[in-house]
Amino acid sequence: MAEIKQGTGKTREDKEAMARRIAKFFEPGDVINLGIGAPLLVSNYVADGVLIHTENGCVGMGTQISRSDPDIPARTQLESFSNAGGTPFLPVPGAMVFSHVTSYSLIRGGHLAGTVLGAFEVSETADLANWYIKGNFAGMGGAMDLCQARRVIVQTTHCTKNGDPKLLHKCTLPLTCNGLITDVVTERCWFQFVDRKMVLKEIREGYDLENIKANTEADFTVADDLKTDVQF
Amino acid sequence: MAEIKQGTGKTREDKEAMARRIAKFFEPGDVINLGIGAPLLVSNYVADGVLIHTENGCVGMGTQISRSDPDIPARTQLESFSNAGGTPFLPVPGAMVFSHVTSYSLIRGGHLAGTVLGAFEVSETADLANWYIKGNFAGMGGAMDLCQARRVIVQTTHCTKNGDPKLLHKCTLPLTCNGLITDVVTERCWFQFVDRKMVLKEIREGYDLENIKANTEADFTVADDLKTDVQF
Amino acid sequence: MMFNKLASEEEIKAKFFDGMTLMVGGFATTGVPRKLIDLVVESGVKNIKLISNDAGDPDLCQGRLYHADLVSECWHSHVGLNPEFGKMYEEGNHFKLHITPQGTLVEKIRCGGAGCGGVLLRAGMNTNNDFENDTTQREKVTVDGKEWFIEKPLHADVALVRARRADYMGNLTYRGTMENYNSVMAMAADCTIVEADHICDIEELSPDIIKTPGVFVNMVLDTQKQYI
Amino acid sequence: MMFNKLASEEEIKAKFFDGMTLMVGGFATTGVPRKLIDLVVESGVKNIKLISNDAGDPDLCQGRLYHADLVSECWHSHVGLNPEFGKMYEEGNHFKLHITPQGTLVEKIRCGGAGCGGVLLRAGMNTNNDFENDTTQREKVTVDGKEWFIEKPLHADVALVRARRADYMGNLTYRGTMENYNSVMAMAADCTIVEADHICDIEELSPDIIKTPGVFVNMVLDTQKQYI
Repeated sequence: MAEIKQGTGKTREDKEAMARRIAKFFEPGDVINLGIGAPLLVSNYVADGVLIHTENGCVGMGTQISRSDPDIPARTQLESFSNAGGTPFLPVPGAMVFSHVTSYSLIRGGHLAGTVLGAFEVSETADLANWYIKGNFAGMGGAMDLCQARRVIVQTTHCTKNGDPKLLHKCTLPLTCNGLITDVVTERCWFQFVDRKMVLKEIREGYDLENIKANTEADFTVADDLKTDVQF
Repeated sequence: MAEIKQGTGKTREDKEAMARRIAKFFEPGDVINLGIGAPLLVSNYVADGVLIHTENGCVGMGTQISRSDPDIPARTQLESFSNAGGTPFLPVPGAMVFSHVTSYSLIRGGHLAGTVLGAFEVSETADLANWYIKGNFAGMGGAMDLCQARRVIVQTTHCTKNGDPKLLHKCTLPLTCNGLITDVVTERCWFQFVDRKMVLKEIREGYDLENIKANTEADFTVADDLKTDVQF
Repeated sequence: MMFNKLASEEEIKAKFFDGMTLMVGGFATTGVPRKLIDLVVESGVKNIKLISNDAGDPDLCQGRLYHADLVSECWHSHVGLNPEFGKMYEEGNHFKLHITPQGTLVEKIRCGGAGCGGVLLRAGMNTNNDFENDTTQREKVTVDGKEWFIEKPLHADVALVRARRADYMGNLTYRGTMENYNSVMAMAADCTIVEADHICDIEELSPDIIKTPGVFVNMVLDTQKQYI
Repeated sequence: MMFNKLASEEEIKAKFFDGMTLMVGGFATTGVPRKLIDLVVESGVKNIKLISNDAGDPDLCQGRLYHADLVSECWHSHVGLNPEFGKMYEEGNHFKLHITPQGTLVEKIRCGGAGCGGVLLRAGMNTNNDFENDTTQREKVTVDGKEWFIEKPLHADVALVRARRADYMGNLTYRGTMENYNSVMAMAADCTIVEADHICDIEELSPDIIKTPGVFVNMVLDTQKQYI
């Protein structure tokens, strides 16, 4: 058993680890949507042939580019391809662009293999709260719609900055969705939801069941085929 | 008073006359839809700058062309621009094409200045029956949708082939719309519907009120500003 | 190359099955995927539930499916183009017909593709046709004092789509009035199969001119008889 | 030439009025009709009911309307891009906010443009947020045992739309991800006004590549300062 790290999940390496683990859920030909921020890191690890959807109207998001890159004319940076965070990017070969109407038709219509979202809170009954927190009123954007994808994966630090659990019996914040999460990946483990029940599937190298239990308020069961010491 | 003609409305000249009269309802910039058959003749008389919509996906229908015209390659004739009757046509400069979704959005969304439809029966309360008659089951196509246009103009012979009135107290055939007709133009006159009441607005040269009354079952009133001896 | 959606006739025929719900694009003879219809007829699958604008020319288009008596249920807005259809319909027992206003038909297909639970429309309202059809036998809802039909989604197992150009990721463009039902049907099926006049290399079509994104397409009939 | 929709700044400003419902296309800073927003600010009309994806950059985009305190009611899916917005919202009495899931917002606009009475969607279902917003305070309907929100149409007096190219009939093309809300908003207003990067001659754009048909467009800002 490796030594237990007391990481907060906020380190770059923890974020990269979550992204690496989530990337393995997808296979060539899948179209996936990645939330702004840490979930975008997943794009660095997916297999060749996984296409990234950005809800403002593109499938085939490639490398993000800097607005100040002198090789790219200013107009192009501002006006051509940008992602849901407003960051310009280069499209991959074969990329397709479309209207917001088509983009959300694609989401609701079942064409996304998965969506990766951040979280403030997750409940043991597959609820998600990720859009409103007091004093930071940004709006839900596309999150409520994205929760209708075939696979809804939450990528989140296991605990808050203060070390309090984020995986709870019940969410206290306004919900983004009710019972639609399929997976939660933290820097410590992977949970899957089966019939709105939380099942521990994998524990990352460096953590153990005791640590997970101590830092998780939500009730969960342990999968028969639980894997431990997994390299994320 | 000119002599009363006992035309059935089936003559070419009667059809052209109705088309000429209807064409005057529209002005440059209007987009209009014309039903298959006699209503298509309206396109020959509209002002420059009236655009013809065809519900299978074009605004800007121009001259209809023959499938056997040797100057036009066979593939183009079959596969490029064709109208709701399946007839190939040449688009006017600036013509726009679009999907069926957009085409019916345009219709329902209020972008049609008018639609011109044929009729089996019209009722005095602005109902239309034009899609089903025993032994000739073709379907309503777009007629029920087109009745949601801003102006719904019926172009019809005043009487049936047997000389029976087509403008009735009540339709006997399955309805295409209930109370949505705005105008009826026959080879003899023009009626307008105001609050689902039928008002005689114009009598064509060659007919008189007596003839109209004798050949119309529907109750109607005569407009204060009735025009007679109108050249259609 | 995982994005290569070019498929042989045999691979396409393997997607057809008895009882499948089938959408066929096109309007009259324009934009109809004729070669793909050939493949359905050749495959001989039966009890097809057919969704298309019209009942189709009996020689060139989806009318061939009626000619071969492969259809058990159908949704059309117009059936006058196919004289055989009328005869079969009057004889009875061949198929069940849902005759549907055209704008309603296309919105029902859109709902199926866009994951909407239904859409509120008024075509046919208060016509009270006592027809054995779908024009009035629908649930209604009153919103802000106005009555609307709740038009429910149509979704298909397989959609046959015609395009002018397709790249091998399934990105499509159309020509003239051939788009009609093709782009919306492409979105509304589990398996969307395309017949294109021209097959293009990747990046040959600018993203800006693509009308149907390849994400909605599963297979493109390989008329080049070569694999990239 | 009756099809010439090119219009001067003055002609466009004359279309704005106090209390108008205004749609503004774009997402973040991409595809936003910035020059047309300038014209709204210059016109000084008040009590605008604003419909746009986000509350906009306060310097570059529709955020300028908040900066000038011209908005009395608004529909957005996201307001985090505009720090002034948050402050004004917390102070209260400036404007009424309807915060709406993004896919729902765009479908409501589509309904307004497509003449549908509403559409059945599920975003936000059972979230039971007791917020002063639109996410849960909506009528529901049960169809085939499943519960849906009845999402009602949004329609505008004026829509401001950004395009890459416009011909003088108002036919539009887009570039990259700039289409976003622009094409659907173009359909959903009594008066649709376009700002294009390039103005083209008639027939310069093939019908096959046009994304927004000019039939939905009323005016195109004449940046050429010349009249054809």
